[in-house]
Amino acid sequence: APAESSANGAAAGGAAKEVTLKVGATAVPHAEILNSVKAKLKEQGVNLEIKEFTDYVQPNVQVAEKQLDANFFQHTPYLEQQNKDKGFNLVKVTGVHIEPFGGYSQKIKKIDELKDGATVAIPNDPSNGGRALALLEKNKLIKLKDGVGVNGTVKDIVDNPKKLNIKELEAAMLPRVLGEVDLALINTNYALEAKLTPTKDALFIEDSNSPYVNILVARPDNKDSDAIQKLAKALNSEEVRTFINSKYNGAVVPAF
Amino acid sequence: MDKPSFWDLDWEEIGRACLDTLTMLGASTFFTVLIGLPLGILLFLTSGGQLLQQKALYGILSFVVNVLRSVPFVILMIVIIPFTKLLVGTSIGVPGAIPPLVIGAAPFFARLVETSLREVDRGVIEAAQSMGATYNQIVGKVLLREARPGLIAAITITAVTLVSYTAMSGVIGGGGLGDLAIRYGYQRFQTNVMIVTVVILVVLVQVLQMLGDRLVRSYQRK
Amino acid sequence: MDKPSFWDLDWEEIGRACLDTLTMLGASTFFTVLIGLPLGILLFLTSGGQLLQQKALYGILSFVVNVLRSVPFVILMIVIIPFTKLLVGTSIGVPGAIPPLVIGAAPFFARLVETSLREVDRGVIEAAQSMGATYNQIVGKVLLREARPGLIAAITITAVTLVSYTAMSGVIGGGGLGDLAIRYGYQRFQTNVMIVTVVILVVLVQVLQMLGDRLVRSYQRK
Amino acid sequence: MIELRQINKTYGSGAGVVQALKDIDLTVRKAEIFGIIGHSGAGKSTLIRTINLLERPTSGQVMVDGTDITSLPHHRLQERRRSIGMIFQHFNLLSSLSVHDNIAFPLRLSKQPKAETERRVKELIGLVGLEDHADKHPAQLSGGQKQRVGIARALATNPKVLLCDEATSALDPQTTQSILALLLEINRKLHITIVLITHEMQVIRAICDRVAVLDGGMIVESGDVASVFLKPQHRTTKDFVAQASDGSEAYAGLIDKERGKRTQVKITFIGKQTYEPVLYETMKEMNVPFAILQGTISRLKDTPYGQLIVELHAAGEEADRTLTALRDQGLDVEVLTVG
Amino acid sequence: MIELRQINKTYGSGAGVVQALKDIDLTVRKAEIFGIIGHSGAGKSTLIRTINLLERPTSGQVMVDGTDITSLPHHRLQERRRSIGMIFQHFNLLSSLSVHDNIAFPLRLSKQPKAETERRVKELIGLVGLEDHADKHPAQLSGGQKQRVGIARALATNPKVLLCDEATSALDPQTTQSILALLLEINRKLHITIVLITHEMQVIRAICDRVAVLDGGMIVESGDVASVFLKPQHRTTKDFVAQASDGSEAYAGLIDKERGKRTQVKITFIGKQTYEPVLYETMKEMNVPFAILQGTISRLKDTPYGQLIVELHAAGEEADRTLTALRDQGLDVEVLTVG
Ligand SMILES: Nc1ncnc2c1ncn2[C@@H]1O[C@H](COP(=O)(O)OP(=O)(O)OP(=O)(O)O)[C@@H](O)[C@H]1O
Ligand SMILES: Nc1ncnc2c1ncn2[C@@H]1O[C@H](COP(=O)(O)OP(=O)(O)OP(=O)(O)O)[C@@H](O)[C@H]1O
Ligand SMILES: [Mg+2]
Ligand SMILES: [Mg+2]
Repeated sequence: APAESSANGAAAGGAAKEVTLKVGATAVPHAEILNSVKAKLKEQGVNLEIKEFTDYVQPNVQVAEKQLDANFFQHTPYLEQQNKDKGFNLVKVTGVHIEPFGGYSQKIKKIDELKDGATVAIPNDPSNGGRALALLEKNKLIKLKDGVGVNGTVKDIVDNPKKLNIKELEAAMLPRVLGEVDLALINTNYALEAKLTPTKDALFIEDSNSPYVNILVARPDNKDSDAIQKLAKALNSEEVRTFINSKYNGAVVPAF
Repeated sequence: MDKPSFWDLDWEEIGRACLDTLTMLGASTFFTVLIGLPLGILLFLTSGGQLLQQKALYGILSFVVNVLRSVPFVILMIVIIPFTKLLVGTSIGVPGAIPPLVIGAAPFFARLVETSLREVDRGVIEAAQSMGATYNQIVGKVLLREARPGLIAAITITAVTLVSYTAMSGVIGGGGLGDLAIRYGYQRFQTNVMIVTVVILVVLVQVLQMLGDRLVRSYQRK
Repeated sequence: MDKPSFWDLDWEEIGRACLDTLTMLGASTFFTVLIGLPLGILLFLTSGGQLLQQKALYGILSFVVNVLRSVPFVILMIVIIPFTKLLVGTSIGVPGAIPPLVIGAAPFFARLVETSLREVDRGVIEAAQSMGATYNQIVGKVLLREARPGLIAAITITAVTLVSYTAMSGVIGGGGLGDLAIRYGYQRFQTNVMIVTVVILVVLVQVLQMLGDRLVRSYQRK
Repeated sequence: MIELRQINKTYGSGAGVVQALKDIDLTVRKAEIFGIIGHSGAGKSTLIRTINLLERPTSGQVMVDGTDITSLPHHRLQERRRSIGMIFQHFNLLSSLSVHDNIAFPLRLSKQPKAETERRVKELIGLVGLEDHADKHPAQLSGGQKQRVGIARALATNPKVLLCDEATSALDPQTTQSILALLLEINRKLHITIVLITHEMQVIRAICDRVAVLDGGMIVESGDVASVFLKPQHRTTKDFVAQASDGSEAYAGLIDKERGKRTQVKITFIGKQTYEPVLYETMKEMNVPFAILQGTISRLKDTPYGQLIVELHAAGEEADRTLTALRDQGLDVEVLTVG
Repeated sequence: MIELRQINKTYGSGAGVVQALKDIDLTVRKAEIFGIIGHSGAGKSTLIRTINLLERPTSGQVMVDGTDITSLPHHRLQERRRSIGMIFQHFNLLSSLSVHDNIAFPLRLSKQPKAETERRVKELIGLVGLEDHADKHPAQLSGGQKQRVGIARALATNPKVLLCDEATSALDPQTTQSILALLLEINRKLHITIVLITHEMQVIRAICDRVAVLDGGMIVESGDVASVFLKPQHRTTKDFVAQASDGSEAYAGLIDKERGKRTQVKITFIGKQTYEPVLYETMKEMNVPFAILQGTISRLKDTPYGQLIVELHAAGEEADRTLTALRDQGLDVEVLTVG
């Protein structure tokens, strides 16, 4: 990508101040959304360099340490928790979309059919694990300690009436082991990839006013910079809305 | 000192993780040796200039081993899910972690075995042949015995490698110390958990290595 | 056949990933050997019954090696980030992946070296001693030369292991084929990408192994 | 018992090709002790190793007990090998096994009962004089001790054929003597066929029935030990015989320098005659003084024989008459230098 | 040149302890060839290995050229070792190097100029007769060829001291002869001190000045070769000497069985006398018929000597008179059996 962009830059007659933005993102849908605005930003003199991560910690670390200019992979509650835990001072620039989180099963059709002692698989990363537990609580399957909110862990479960056997797996693994568990809480992006249709197959799903808007994150010192603002604006454009709606079929919902 | 931060650790969970790690390690080392040893022996025997020299068979075995070694562990894990389910009934948790660990480590161990066996003195193999030893006897009573120090070193290296592989089993909910270190220590920034689990891992590896070294030394006859 | 699904692959990206993998592999293998070889030699020389027998030093070296080998790779990667930045100026991307790969693989390679050197005939070492060879000469002209087939096999094993390690470098945006396989194949369920990248990886490993085998055979003098 | 037919063996290929054996034809009879001598690199080890096919000949047949073992399937060859013992030039002991277990090794391979194995091993350890070293490992043994372990191991299963590659070359004369006595004994009692490589002519002389001389991969001479020994034809054979008759070499140089015009003859006695004063009586009769320059009186296995290099203080006519007289007594007389 | 003082060496510990050397005191003079003989396992290899400290003695001092090398720091010891060549019993060649490179190895260690190395290696390869095998690797050599590589390697750097552990035991007599001639030559020309282990008494006889006999880790006899050889005191020495005088062993068994009432004597000649017809003349004078039962006439390095076992057809008075007459001629006569 850098080679290509510099070539373009040269072709454009040496546009005096092309700025390169390094943005960390996870593969789906974040990197894809970023890609969709890349060309447009180019025209505005911003060379967008997308670094894909398979991990939920490094993107923040790298932004904090100025190895990256911004990242786009997380939601607000997770950012807050990270800022608190790690002492970062990262800030939200703008919200982009919501990936409603859903509960899926191949064994049952309705939540009430869930038997005592059933196996429930949830993501094992802090970003989605707490969200999954909160969703279970919302559906009255468990009860979490007061005040943990979306940062709960399995250890925060104070009441588990159905004696659910909760298994923590890597998020991308969940669709693959769906057949082996009674219920799996799956990120929409992974559900989509596994050819599940969230609107149809989910037993339950987060509603659209969830707090989990995925946000573009930067540092206080560069959040208002011209380039970041151009990126933010692009991400909240109508083109992106159209892109999201047509590409993700309702599994990813624009939040602007 | 931040001693208090070690008090509020969930020692029960750490204990469980220890157990999980030991279970995975024990079982996967056992099966790795069980599968990798014969595989390594076959690789050695069929390779050029050896007893059973068979270019085609060596090529096939070597290729299979290479394929298994080239696939990233995570991918390997998902590719063999059906096989894992067939074998242990589930592809998640500690039992589900064992088949991929074994399939990941066995080819590697087989290569180490092949390398070890190549060091056995040809003259000694010839002596056994001259006594009318069958291939089985040559393998069992000559190769494995003469290469014993090298093989024990290979098992040690493999076991230690498996310890760090078990950390990756978190992907399928395998648990264990490495997973704990990653999930709490790394992802949730609980440095105390990370330190404790890493210390336990270091102790575990140190014990494995010392045992291995001692055995190697006691069998070294040269 | 689902041939068409291979048409819409981003071959450019795959090409870049190939390059990334080769870069990481080449650089990390080089530095792993550069660091692991002397470390392995020291381990061998200071161990019980060898030329420089030094219990204390061996204990320390062995401990350091064990610590590095017991820490899960992901954690290792994180822990050494400051060091990585110091060394290559960044802790992400291909350059950022190399130091952790080296630090992860060098101790492992050192153990393989130690094991190989143990197979060198004592009589030959004695012959060199009787000629007044210095320790450096014994290492350079006797140990390394006599153990050459074993050492080449060890480098092969390490390089192949590094190929699968590079897959984990995705954590820090390292990229490469393994990462591509994980990101597209595993996380995005794009089986075609997974197949293509895995095939390339298999070819790469097969080539490495064949090269290694050929070299081993050409140096095997027993 | 053993018949090698047109054996050829080449090592390597292209420019580096070495023809180690050329058209070897050789028959070893049942229950005989067959010696092979030859210079270093002549191909002796290669030859003996073709007998149990450790070295597959490039061409030719190896018949053992009437079967062409080059065409046997692998498991049949294995069976065959169990009755062929071999003592290796470089010992080839298992470094991981103790002396005791090395000797027990072939017995365990052929699944002998434990007690029987134990008994046999004890006996063999005693035979080769390693009682004090039974629990040592090869790395802790001296060269000769290793060789003795190799000997004991080869004898363990009472093989029908025993192949010995320099079995006594690392041993001192006393140990050699006792090992040779042992080989001779098992050969006589158990009718074991023995093929024996050595570079010590004394060994050949002490126990072999027949001998073949190898040179540059070819058999240049072979036959009964006595005839090869007493009438060597080929240069190599002569060299070996000269060594065995001990010192003649050293002497040879002196003949011209120190002797002058006298007649030197080589006189050979065989059998009973060796111990009779034939020489003295004859010389006395002829009234010719003589000095023994070099002499050996010894035995070839069971036959006593003598060979003296004698200087007659006589020349011309007189010398001729003396020689005739000696020959009349049935002695073999060869004139070396005429006065 | 070399002085061993109160050397002790024990292997192992506890119950398995082996005392390989006991209170060894030994002096090897400059420029002499010193032989060590002894039965297998006597401690010969251990002893020679203490001279360059490959084996550190448990106690005692090793003086080389006036320095106690046991107390040298490591790098000084290294330097020392460069002037001490060693031929190993088990060759210890580098399996990864060709014959040529094995011989060049010590030269390269001491950083000789390339051209010089090349020249020297060529020369040595010629000396040991391996011209055709220069590019082979040790695994492709015969036993004797390996030994010759070891010899060439040890000679490469023109060491001041040469330690030979069974340097010729894998060689045929002709090759042995030429190697011994080579050793003798370098000893004489370059005044190299040589310590030589062998179990072949002929080797001692051919080139050694002095000899020590090792038995059970102790030196049981030592001195000039001639005196040890002709007047052996210790049982082990006698055994070795008997072997060297070739066949007497085999003969010994016959004396009682076949001979009856005659007088058997051992007659020893030394020097010039050896080649004079003293025996014949005396016997003729006494008119006693005689038969030579066993005999050797040979040389000890430079001294000709003879030893005959002779049966006199005489007994009692007559025999006594004959013996006196022989002794009067200056011969050494020993009565073995009286008729
Ligand atoms: N693997 C090999 N490759 C090439 N040449 C070989 C190989 N093995 C043996 N030779 C050559 O074949 C010839 C015969 O070797 P062999 O070992 O039979 O000799 P030998 O008569 O036993 O000699 P020695 O008395 O020294 O043991 C030698 O010249 C040797 O160099
Ligand atoms: N590492 C060891 N551990 C225990 N005993 C040993 C060790 N090395 C040698 N010995 C013993 O020490 C004694 C002397 O051995 P050494 O090798 O010096 O004998 P040698 O006189 O050279 O015999 P040979 O003529 O058979 O080579 C032998 O009995 C041997 O078994
Ligand atoms: Mg040989
Ligand atoms: Mg010895």
